[in-house]
Amino acid sequence: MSEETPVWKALNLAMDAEMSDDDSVFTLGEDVGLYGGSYRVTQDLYARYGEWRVRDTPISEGSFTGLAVGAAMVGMRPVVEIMTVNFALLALDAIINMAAKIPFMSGGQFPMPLVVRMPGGVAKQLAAQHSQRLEHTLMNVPGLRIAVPATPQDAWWQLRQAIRSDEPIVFLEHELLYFSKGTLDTKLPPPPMHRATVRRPGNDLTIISYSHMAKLSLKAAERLSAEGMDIEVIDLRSLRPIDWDSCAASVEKTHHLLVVEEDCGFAGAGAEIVATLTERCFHFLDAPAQRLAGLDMPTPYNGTLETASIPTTASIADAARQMLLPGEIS
Amino acid sequence: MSEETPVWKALNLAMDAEMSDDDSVFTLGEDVGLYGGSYRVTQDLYARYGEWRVRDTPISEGSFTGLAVGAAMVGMRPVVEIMTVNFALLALDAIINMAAKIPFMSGGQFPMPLVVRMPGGVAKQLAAQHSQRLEHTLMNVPGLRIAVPATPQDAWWQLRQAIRSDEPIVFLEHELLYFSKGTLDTKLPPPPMHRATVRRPGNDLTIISYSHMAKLSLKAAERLSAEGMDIEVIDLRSLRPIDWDSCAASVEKTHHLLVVEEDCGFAGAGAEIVATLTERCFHFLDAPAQRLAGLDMPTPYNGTLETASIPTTASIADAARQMLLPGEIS
Amino acid sequence: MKRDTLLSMLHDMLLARAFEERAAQEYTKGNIAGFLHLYPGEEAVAVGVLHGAEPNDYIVSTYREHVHALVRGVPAEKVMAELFGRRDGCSGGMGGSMHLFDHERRFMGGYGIVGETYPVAIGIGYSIAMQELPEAVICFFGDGAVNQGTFHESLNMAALWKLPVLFVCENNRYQIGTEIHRHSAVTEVYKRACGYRIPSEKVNGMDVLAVHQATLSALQRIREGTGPQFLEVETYRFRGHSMSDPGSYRPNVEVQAFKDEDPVTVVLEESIPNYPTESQLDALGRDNIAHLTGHMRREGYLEMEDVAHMKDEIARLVDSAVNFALNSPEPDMQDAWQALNCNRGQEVVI
Amino acid sequence: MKRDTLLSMLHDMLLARAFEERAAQEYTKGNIAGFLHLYPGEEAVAVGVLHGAEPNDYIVSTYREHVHALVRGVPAEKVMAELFGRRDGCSGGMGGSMHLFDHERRFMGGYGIVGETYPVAIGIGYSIAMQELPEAVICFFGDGAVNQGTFHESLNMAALWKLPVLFVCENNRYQIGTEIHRHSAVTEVYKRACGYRIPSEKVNGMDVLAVHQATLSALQRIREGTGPQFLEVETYRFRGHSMSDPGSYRPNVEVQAFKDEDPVTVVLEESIPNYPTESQLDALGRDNIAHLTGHMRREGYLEMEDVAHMKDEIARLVDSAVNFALNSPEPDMQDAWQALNCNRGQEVVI
Ligand SMILES: Cc1ncc(C[n+]2csc(CCOP(=O)(O)OP(=O)(O)O)c2C)c(N)n1
Ligand SMILES: Cc1ncc(C[n+]2csc(CCOP(=O)(O)OP(=O)(O)O)c2C)c(N)n1
Ligand SMILES: [Mg+2]
Ligand SMILES: [Mg+2]
Repeated sequence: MSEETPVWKALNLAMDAEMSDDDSVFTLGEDVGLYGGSYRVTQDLYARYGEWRVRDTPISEGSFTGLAVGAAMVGMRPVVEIMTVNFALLALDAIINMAAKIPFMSGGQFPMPLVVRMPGGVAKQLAAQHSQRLEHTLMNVPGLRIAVPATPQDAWWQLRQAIRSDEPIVFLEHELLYFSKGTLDTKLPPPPMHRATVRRPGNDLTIISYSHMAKLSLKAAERLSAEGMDIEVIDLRSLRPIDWDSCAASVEKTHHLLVVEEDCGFAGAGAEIVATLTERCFHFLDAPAQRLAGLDMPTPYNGTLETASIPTTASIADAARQMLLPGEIS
Repeated sequence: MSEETPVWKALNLAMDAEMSDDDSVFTLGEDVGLYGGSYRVTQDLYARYGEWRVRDTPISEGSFTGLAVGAAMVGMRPVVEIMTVNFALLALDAIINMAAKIPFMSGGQFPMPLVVRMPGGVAKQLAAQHSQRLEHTLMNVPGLRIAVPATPQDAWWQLRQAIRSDEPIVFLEHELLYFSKGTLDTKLPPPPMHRATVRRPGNDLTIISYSHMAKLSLKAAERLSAEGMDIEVIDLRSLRPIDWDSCAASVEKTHHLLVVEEDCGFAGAGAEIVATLTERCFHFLDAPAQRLAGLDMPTPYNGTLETASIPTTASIADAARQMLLPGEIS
Repeated sequence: MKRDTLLSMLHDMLLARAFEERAAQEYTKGNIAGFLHLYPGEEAVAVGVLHGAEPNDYIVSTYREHVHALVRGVPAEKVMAELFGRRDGCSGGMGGSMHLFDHERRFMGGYGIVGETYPVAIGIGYSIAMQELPEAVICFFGDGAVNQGTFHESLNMAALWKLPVLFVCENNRYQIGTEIHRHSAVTEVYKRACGYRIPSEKVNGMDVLAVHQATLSALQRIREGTGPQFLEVETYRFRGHSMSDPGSYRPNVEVQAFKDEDPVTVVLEESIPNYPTESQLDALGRDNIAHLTGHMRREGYLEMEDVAHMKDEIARLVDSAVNFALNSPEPDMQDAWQALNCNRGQEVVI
Repeated sequence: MKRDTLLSMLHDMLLARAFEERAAQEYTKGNIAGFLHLYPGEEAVAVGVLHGAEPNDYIVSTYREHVHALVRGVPAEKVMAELFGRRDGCSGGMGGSMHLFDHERRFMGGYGIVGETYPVAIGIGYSIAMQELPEAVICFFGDGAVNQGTFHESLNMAALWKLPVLFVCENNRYQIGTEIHRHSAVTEVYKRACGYRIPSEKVNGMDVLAVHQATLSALQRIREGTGPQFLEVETYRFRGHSMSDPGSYRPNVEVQAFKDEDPVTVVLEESIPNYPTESQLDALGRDNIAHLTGHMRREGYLEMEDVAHMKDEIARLVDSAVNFALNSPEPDMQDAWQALNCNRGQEVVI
């Protein structure tokens, strides 16, 4: 157990553990080998497992993701690293039309033990083409599962669970979280892979979020607690399936719901969360559920504008205040 | 004015009108030329305008869509036909990372007068890979606009408006509508391209839908009128932007909202519609807004299952009845 | 070429033709729906190639794959039932004509998005190479599919890592209505393998023996560990692209010229000169085989009667496949969820 | 080669080097953020190629495009301001280092997704060909980009329709940390054009004159209407892939060996033997040019002083570019919406 493990290291340890446990696990992607991975997740694995199990690829996202689909069909357990989610648009046919549909189209003959890891999110001035979010697209794909860990502990267990699962799973890692540290206790048993977690209990308002935004939401809740507002923060940990029961239980308790996402607001991940929970908890809600989301704009390069284009701790706090004390803040 | 124009013909006439008005309009895609287009939309244009303006392409969706982006940057007005929306997954980088972002990333230097037409939807036993829906993915892209005409009259005007616009527009055509006929009056002035339309006024419940499902919703509403239920049916005509004012006005009148979509329900187009209208009309709603959507399952080939996987006139009517007379039907 | 091999090739080609023509009829009757892409004219490709494959090789195919499945040994009744969308179809009625799968026979699916067969094939090849197994993958695709980006990406990786994949281009010169010289800057498809240093060869796809021979040599080289091989097989489809295509973009004379080279006819002719001599047959022991050759020598057309007999048998086989399909139940929604969650197992998800 | 041409090439190469080294410093200071891909070592490619282009040709580039923009004539201050994310940047601060655009100079953008330059380039080429204009498109990309599917798809279409595109591969032998022999089955990139029958040539990218000459010939053939041309330019980047890459996957001796062939040094040497004779200069009229050559002959090192002078000037230019950038305001949200809706005009949408 370590107090100070960064997320990248937790992922790296998880990869290592699974690769040493099971010879059919291999990983591939651009610079995952000799270079050790853009965000160090595959560091040292090349030396340890050799080039067949840690494969540096050409820049051919469509085909190397498809390669992993083919390998998974014959019993391998590939872990694809798409260098960043931005390049995943080139691999969507492999993910949506192949990985997610083959088990079904074959009448259940071919399981698909595939993991596709993608660093992503709005990081630091990477501009429009390198700040693409894809949650909404992937969520709408029946047959896929999506994990969105926010802590080293979740990164560790969810990656291991994903590799062991026989279903195709997209693993979304936030670039701003790789170097954030936290406790990793590899002895603790894992919760179910897609179970949501209450990061902070509270009675006045439920904030539902995930990944980097869950972290900011927690900070905002802590600030608000000084102002006497008691906010419950739920980290979804998974976007498909979503643990509706945990979410609904919270909303039924607090009667207020704020969904915080980095995704562009229009038709983003938050739309589904608000729609389902409003359908389900309509009579418990004292006020309309709200979304705080990224602007409907490609991400500007300029740093000030970039920051203004997605939720921040301050804007989350403001949105929560506005819901609890409407009209009282500017 | 013709009473009996099929949708494909209205599109064909619109293409012809724009091509003859403006030399910078050209179309390209697989078999749009000599063959005349899979759904006849480009019929006869090859003979009339020649191969440079009606270009048969290789099977290279990513690059010929990107080609159109480049051509649009230098003032052409390309109309891409992606043979069906299912193949658009291969062109999403061109649509999302290029067409939708270039005007913004260039600081506004390059308009993008591009239209990408895509036949799609669940047709007749085309199986999982050929029944992909992509509304949700495209809706989440800032910088794109999306038209979803359901009638020959809308097909005619919206396509002409799309070609004339300087913004990138995706034009979603439903395969089951091509041969459905209706009135085409080319003398009538066009409504704004993204304005929603009340297809049937009513006071008891608002159904919001689009494309083929708008047609089925209208049928269902007519059936229910015999049972004394007065349903308002709104055809969105556009998925980005959405004409919220028209939608909200209806919900504020009827106090009940049912959204009908063919898209898989989880994180589908309907999520955004329900989320926004619930946020906006919360205190007007007598009951939680409901979605009737496609199952969260790849489309089965078997015809009975295929039908069961998406809304039908009967299931729409049932859902509406259930909302107005809860518990009274099985 | 052994007589048995020849006869079984002949059998498969006749079955292929009969099956497909019957499928067309069943489509017209409404028993089959969706897109239906038929194979008449191209039989020599599937038969020549797949008769060269071992049982533990893998096959990856396209939406025009009924015949690949049949020749691979998927029972005609299971293929027909799949076209009918029935529960006993080889994909449980979930896949249909374009998505035939058979795990047992390593028939890894028909893919509907042009260009998907390459990555699936190299993925299987990767797994084989990683485990150093003596297996190979056969990857089918059309001339139009050659221009999809995955062709380029996958062939590069196959060559880079020496993956055991035989790429087989069924060059029927058309991408639906677009003739090859209008979709490809280089129309000799086998030359396009040169950008990856993959050994490649052009073969006459109307001649099943030539296809078979080329396949055997290519698979042999693959099993020696030299990496991928590429065959361009020149063929022709007699029908339209699919049942909804009238095919009016092709001049009638062109279609007729190719019909004159019908690979089924070709194999019928081939089977005469290659027929084993009496002494060869003697070595196998005299019985109905000798009777057959004796008759053949006497009458000069025995092989025709033989064929007629074979055709009758095949007609019965196809009939019973149709009956099987008609009698198979439709899958229900429970089956569909089961197929989707086939890989869930005991896993606790939430 | 004309002296002016040589001098201006020298100028651009020195500017390129100075600009990029300064950008690295500004990045370290925090004035530039995001990914920053620098060009030192590769100057001869941009300079040799772009000095061959006409003003009405179009340029399409990658994320490693500052120098392409500078050589194309985008003012250094506008490029630097863009790297700083300021309103006066050539993309209004919206694009940043990887997305430089200049409509006026037909600089059609830097693209961040590897492989996007091909389709943009053939699209512009298509428009030129359709209108039968005497223009060409220059499309830059790296050795790693060659394995992206769009390469294959776009080159096929370019060749099929004889589009006026010059494809220029900046082969620096690395795709970030992956050396070319580990990412490409065929490492001589120019050979990969053969699958499309596009004329192609390999050029020494450390020799600006060779690059320039090859470009002129290729553009000449393009303007004659023969369709696309392909140049593989062999070069090397001295720094890591981007500012966040230490580059430790390359042996030091390799980096040093290439530094010994620094294209900037090479052009300095080249500029001596190619220096015009006195009589040639006389024909142009005597002035500071003659003074320069006189001095050169007397001292034997004038060109070095000349260079020192040029360097001073460039240093001032780069300084003032930085000052310009620092003084330029940040864009506000209004500017951002304006950029996004630049193409809305008077259109009534709802
Ligand atoms: C990516 C993609 N684009 C377009 C289609 C539509 N389509 C189906 S088959 C076909 C032609 C394929 O031609 P070819 O590869 O020569 O195979 P053939 O049908 O001749 O056997 C096309 C364009 C598709 N299925 N997938
Ligand atoms: C589609 C895609 N995949 C991966 C990346 C990440 N990436 C950026 S540059 C690069 C290497 C490109 O190498 P090369 O084409 O040789 O150009 P160079 O950087 O050497 O100039 C990679 C992998 C990307 N930007 N786009
Ligand atoms: Mg073909
Ligand atoms: Mg490189």
